[in-house]
Amino acid sequence: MKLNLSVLVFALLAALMLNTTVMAADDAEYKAALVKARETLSDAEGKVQLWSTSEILLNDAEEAATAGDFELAVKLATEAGIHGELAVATAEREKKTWQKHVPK
Amino acid sequence: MKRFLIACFLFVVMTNVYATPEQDRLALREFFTQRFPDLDLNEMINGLYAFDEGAREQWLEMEDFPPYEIAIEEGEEAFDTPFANGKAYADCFENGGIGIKQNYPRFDVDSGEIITLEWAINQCRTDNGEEPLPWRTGELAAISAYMAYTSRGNRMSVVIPDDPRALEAYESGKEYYYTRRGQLEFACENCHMQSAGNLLRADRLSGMLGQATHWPVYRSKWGETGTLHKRFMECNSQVRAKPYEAQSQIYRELEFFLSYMSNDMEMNGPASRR
Amino acid sequence: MGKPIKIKAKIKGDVAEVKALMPHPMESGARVNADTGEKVPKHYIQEVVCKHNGTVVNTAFWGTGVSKDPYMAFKFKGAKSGDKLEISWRDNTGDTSVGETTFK
Amino acid sequence: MRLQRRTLIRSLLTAAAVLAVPRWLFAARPDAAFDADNSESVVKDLFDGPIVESDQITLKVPDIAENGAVVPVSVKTALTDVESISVLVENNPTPLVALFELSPQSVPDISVRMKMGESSVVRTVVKAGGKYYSTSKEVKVTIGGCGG
Repeated sequence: MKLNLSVLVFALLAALMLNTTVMAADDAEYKAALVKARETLSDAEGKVQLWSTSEILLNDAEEAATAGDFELAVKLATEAGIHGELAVATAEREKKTWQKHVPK
Repeated sequence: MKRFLIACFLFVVMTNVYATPEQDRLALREFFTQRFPDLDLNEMINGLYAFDEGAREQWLEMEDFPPYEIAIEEGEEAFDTPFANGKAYADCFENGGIGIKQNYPRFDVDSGEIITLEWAINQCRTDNGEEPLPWRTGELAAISAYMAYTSRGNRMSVVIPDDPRALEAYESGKEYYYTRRGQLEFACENCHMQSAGNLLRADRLSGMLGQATHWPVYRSKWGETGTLHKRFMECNSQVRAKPYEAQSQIYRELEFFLSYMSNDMEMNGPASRR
Repeated sequence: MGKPIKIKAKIKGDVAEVKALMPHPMESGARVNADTGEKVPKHYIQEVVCKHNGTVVNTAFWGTGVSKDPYMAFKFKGAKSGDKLEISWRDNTGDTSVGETTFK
Repeated sequence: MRLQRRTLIRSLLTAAAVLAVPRWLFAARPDAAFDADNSESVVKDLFDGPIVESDQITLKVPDIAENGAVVPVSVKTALTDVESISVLVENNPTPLVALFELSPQSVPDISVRMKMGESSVVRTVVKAGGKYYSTSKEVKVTIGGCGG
């Protein structure tokens, strides 16, 4: 029982350490997320479908990065990218369907 | 079989893509006749007040001395004030700029641009060596309000000339109107056709017919008189789509389409709205 | 000097009907400027005086609860064609404006 | 020093101008009542007598306000010798909206547009023949008019 507990504690500690190594985002990771987000967003913009939310997220991401919180910055930039992807999906679906709503 | 398929294809193409603007307009009127069998469609120039008796009463009380009269007066004064070079707005427009709003937006064959009234006012300024005015409120909206006022009672008569670029602009505006967008995925159509006359939370939604006849508008929410493109931006923001700039190409195309849909309806700008 | 007051006045039977519109921001002091995040200082009309041929027919005292670009309407007896009507206001900053019309 | 003297002269002139006005117009703006943050204080500051409900007053306000920033209100009354009409929005940060002082020449029928921050009772108090009469109505507000 006693042995079991120390194994558990050890495992927990190890997991925690591993976790921090994996999660600790840095500037490079943020920049990469940013580039990716910008790409999808410009795709969305080209399809006349940008959301008003994306820019706010990117601004918040920039703010977090400046403050050194890269983990949050990556999260926000990724979120902005997802908004872009969803907008592109809307654009592609609507391109095929909008005509159906025009009264004939 | 092959011939039948081609015929089918042609039929689909002709009915879908090549519906003429005039067919669109008549179909739209038919749509609203079906939706509101008891409503005189001409009432739709009054937006939500065509549907809501309580709101209509308050609106009529506002019309007793509407706050847009401030803009009309300021606009008239600005309109009559000559530029530094001695010319004036009246020199830039047909009929001296009086009673012409129903012809806007118009397609300019030379430049291929959609010319809205506001666009033309600023073009008049820059042609005469003056700085352009900000698009959404203030002096430009006031001048537009004055010009709209002199056009009251005329019928909207937007012309789409026989030019592929003009038709393309119209189609582009039409696609914008019917395309869902923004985080909330609403098309203009969702609110102003499907849900016209219904309540969206506390807002009674106006219908698409007549949406272009009464601008600029003194909106109580704004506390000032603003242009149609200011409202476009607001609509886009409300569905969490990134708004375009006032007088951007896409908004001018949208206004072109929207105005054509209101063709033959009475001009009643400027107006007051909640 | 504030913006001029707009007045519509007409005589119906023996009663004069007056309507006035006064361009004024009517800032309550509670509104926050979206750009600066600061409160917009109070700026509102406190007193409106209406005179018929130089004699005061009524005085309106206002708080911050009157709408932007205020509107008021009132009636009085004893006016005839050719009579003068004058309306003036004073706001909390000491600014004033005046409008005048003649009964038809 | 000079500035002070000028200020003094100006106040004297103002005083002289005020004295030239007939007695019934003399009342200055009741600033305290306008600044009061609850209708009880307004009533205490403004009305030095009992207020009775009256069906002789017509208060016209919408049941549901289109926009709290602009709510049309009209008050008229069949009462005679009307000296003043006041309008209060009980739930506004400062309830007293307007106080109209009427000369004998006036017809007691006034309109104004007002702001309402939220749904509230709108009350009007009419002073006629030295007595106070009142009526009220509930107004629902869906878009508040405060801060906007």
